[in-house]
Amino acid sequence: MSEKYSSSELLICLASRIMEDGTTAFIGTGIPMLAASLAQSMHAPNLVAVFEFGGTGAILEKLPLAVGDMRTFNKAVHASGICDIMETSQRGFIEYGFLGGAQIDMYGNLNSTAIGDVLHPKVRLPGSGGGNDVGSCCWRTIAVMPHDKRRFVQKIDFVTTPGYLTGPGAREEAGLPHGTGPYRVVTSLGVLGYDDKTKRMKLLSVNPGVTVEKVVENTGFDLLLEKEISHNPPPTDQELDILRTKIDPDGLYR
Amino acid sequence: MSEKYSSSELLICLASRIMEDGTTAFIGTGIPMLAASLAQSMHAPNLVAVFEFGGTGAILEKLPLAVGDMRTFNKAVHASGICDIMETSQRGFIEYGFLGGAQIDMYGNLNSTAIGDVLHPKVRLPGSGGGNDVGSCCWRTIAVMPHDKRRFVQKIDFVTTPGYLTGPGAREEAGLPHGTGPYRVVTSLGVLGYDDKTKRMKLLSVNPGVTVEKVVENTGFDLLLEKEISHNPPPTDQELDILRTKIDPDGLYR
Amino acid sequence: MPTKTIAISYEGEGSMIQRPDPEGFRQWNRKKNKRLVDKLMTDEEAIERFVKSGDYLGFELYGTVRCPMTLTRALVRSGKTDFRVAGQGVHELDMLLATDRIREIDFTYIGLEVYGVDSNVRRAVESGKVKNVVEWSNAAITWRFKAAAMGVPFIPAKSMLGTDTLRRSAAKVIECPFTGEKVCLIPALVLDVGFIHVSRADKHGNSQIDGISGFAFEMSRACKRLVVSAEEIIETDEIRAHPDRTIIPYYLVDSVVHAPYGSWPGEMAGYYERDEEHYKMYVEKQATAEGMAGYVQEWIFDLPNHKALLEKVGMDHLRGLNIRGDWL
Amino acid sequence: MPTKTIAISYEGEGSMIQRPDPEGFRQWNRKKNKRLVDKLMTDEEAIERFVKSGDYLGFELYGTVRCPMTLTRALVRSGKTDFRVAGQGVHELDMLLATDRIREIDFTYIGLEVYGVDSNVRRAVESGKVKNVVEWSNAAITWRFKAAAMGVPFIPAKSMLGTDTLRRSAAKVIECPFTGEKVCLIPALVLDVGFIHVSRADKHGNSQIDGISGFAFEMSRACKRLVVSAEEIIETDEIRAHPDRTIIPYYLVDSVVHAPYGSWPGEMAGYYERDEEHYKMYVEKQATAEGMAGYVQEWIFDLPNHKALLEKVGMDHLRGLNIRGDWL
Repeated sequence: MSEKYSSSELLICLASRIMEDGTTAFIGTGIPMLAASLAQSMHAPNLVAVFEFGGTGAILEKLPLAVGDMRTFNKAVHASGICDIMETSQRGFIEYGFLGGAQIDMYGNLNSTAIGDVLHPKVRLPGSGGGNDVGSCCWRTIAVMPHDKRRFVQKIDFVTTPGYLTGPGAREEAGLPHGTGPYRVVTSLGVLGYDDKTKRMKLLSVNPGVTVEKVVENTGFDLLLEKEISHNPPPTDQELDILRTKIDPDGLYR
Repeated sequence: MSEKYSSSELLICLASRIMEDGTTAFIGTGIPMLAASLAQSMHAPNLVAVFEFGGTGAILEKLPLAVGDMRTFNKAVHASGICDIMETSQRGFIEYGFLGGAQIDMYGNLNSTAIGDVLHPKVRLPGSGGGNDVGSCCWRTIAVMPHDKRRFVQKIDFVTTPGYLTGPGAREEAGLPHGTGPYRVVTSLGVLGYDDKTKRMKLLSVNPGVTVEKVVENTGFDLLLEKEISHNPPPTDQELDILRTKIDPDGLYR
Repeated sequence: MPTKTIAISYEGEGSMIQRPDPEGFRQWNRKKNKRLVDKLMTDEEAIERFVKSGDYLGFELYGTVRCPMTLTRALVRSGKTDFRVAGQGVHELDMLLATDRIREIDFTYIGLEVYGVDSNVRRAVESGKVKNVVEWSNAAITWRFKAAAMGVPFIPAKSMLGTDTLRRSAAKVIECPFTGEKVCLIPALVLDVGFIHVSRADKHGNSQIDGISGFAFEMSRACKRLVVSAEEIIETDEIRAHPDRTIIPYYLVDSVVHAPYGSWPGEMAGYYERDEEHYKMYVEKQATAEGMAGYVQEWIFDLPNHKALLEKVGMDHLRGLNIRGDWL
Repeated sequence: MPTKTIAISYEGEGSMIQRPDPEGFRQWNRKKNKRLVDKLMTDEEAIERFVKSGDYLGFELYGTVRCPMTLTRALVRSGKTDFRVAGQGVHELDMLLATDRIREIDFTYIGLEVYGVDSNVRRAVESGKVKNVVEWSNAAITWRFKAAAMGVPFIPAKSMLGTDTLRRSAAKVIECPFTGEKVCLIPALVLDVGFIHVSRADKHGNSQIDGISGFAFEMSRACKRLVVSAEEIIETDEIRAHPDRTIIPYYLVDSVVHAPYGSWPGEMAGYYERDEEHYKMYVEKQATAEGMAGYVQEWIFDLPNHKALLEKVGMDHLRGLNIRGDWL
């Protein structure tokens, strides 16, 4: 490849930079695992990785390939089960939750269930999995996904996982825990957040070589813009070195 | 002592004879523990002893002194916790449950909470403990207690543990699991059961040297009588030998 | 006292594929054998005796992780069909979907994790071969087992609220009579047959699991019939020496199948890693109906039993997956 | 959709000594430290820093079995008072009742098991020194912890129904919206401070328990502050070598106290049996207020700390209770 880094590597670095040290993160398969692992090696050595099927506080020496595989509780402080983890999240112990999906709307609601009518789907997607639970009970959720008009849409076909639902107050009205909700969207074009008042998605920063216009063009809904939109620094040599030599030596995400 | 056996030894033998082989029994402290242990040595080698705080299928080599002590899971097949045991009972897995109390009425309701007004008790008793749970969810409960007018009363001061409550259909109406309820009362004077139709207590058999009249005199409510009231055989030499040499060598219940 | 009421503020429109029936479950459990009897049998015998067409089935853990794959292959071979399943699944459900054995799904996640969308579930659901799909979250489906395990008709939760997942589920929302907050009531789910692969079991069914326990504790207590497969069969004395390691007591278990490498091509913590080479090949095959049909033919129908599978895979190859030095 | 309702068919008249507040508990848990920090301290320091008068307290397991007696004695010594407690207890609550530290009790069982009625609870309750008593069953109080541990305001149960225990509790009965059956709703209970004695812990609070786990799993997850005492302090590497043995993860724990023989005069599975000689002496003393006062003076107030207690009891005597050959 021509660039100095791959699009996956960029997403991993952007996601990893968001996580604070000394907090807990509910980790799904794929990019979030690498992001958490990178954060641990960089600025967040005390980031506690929590995996759906029971692993807490694992030392991520090898890249887990499944949310329940043995690497998710490698040298962990606790290996329990899905109820303990989901209830720990329901009790308010988990700060960050990672999410993905085929579609997202301006309130951060996600669809990973079906394209078209769910009863006669054009495409049957994998379903909620733990997504809905993460989106319901983690304090701050981070969505990671490619950025285009097919994915960033005005109306998603199915609300699998709750974002801010229909807007301000909607989560609380539905009975979801107070103070929870979408926090960031890390995409192939930039990093987005949410407006405090309207709970609508807002562009915060763009990726190297990406213009604000390009982000707007590739978003299927009216996107809010931060007053000063910053530029995300590309992956540093240190980040890339750790990623390629330590976290993903087999280059699954190169 | 003059007799060939003590009153406790008689109660233990009578209780042990009731339990069928290949069933499960929820065991409390004291006499039920010895009764279960004796049953295992006599006619019920496959009787599974279940203890409130997590012991299942223990081999009762030494007499447990507490429902949670290490003897309750000695060589057990499973050592879990109180929720697992109580939920296993709630799921319908436990056949027999042993109960005691300071007062019992004609429907087998038991009081182990207070004598007098519970808000200003004359005597504050130990409380429900697991008693209410055993009386709610075990299929057949067996009460073991001394027999006199102070204990067998028309109206108990407090319904700690449910018997048949106010009579036929009352347990089901209250929401308790169908088909559960009091089965036997083993006393210092005899063994009592319950009338299928009225759910009222009924004398089934008397202990050695005890007359039906004596039982009636010592019962504070109108006691039903089985058509043919049998005589409980005294503890056999084999029962006494196992009790004294194997189960209770220290003679705590001599 | 005067009867107060609380509001049912929402009811999912999904159908209840398996109704909660605590009283019926209690009656069933009362009749289960409480004696310590030898339950060792082959995978074929276990399926023959304890599974019938139309049953509601569940598998634990899932797909590529401590998954009862040996039992799954025997199930497919048996020809039994028209199953209803709790669809937290990956590789195991693929085998049943590809052979058209599933009619209804309580759906949580069916996919290939890092390898993306599952073509089998796409073909089976988009074609309408699967007649009924009801949506749940992973926590919700596990809480359904937990409610059944507790012997109650439901448990409350703070998941699924406000979403289409809730709309397409069979859950209900009420206002908590203590706090006034809205809670989602998750109905109990009792399986006709559950399949769990464990690290070690004795012949009576007492089972131990190393590492995370997934939802084995809850699901094992939410089955009318439970078939356990184990990497190792151990003496009951070993169980009694460490009763706090038992996660599934014998009285829950109907059948014990000795299946070393019983999770292959998935992993087994403490024993072996997943067969990534085989799995990558599988991911390509499953992309097309033809490829998948060929895979099922080669890896299930052309093999009479687990022994034949181990021979086909090859002990040298399997040993190459071992993470435990002294393992086979 | 039109709002349906379900009936609240009964409400206990007992007061809610500690209100269920899942949202408040979530906020609290969010702020708890998630870093691995050294939490080792003395029993005095643990009580000083984490307990205040008026707190709602809980102890696990109970009385004579894996009971945090060292922490209990330090609590009595501290002079802090006006506590509210969950009254599944024996020896530990006796110490607090005898020294008039308890104002309200969610009462399940306070007695001496095979030795019968507890004179301390009789004196404290019959005299009115304990101002408020609310009744529960053992399962109900544990389910209250479980509901809190699950992060929900209640869980349903089939206990207490139809009895005065229910009438004098703060539970409610509703008709199940799925099955129509009546179920008892058990409200969540979050402790201000929980005390648990464990077999082994590391300095961060990761804890292991041998044998039955009583209600340690549930209660440890239902505390705002948790003080753990342990027979042995082990390296975190040992915890990480067997993560499936951890029952209490560090982030739940605020304080770790090294207390060998910390359950004395109670037993500790895998370490030592209960001190029957001392306990029989105690049973006689507690029969009278004078006898009890003398016992508390001699065994708590006259001793500055745990070390002094061990010296008074005598290591030879303690070793005589050992069931583990290599133990101290």
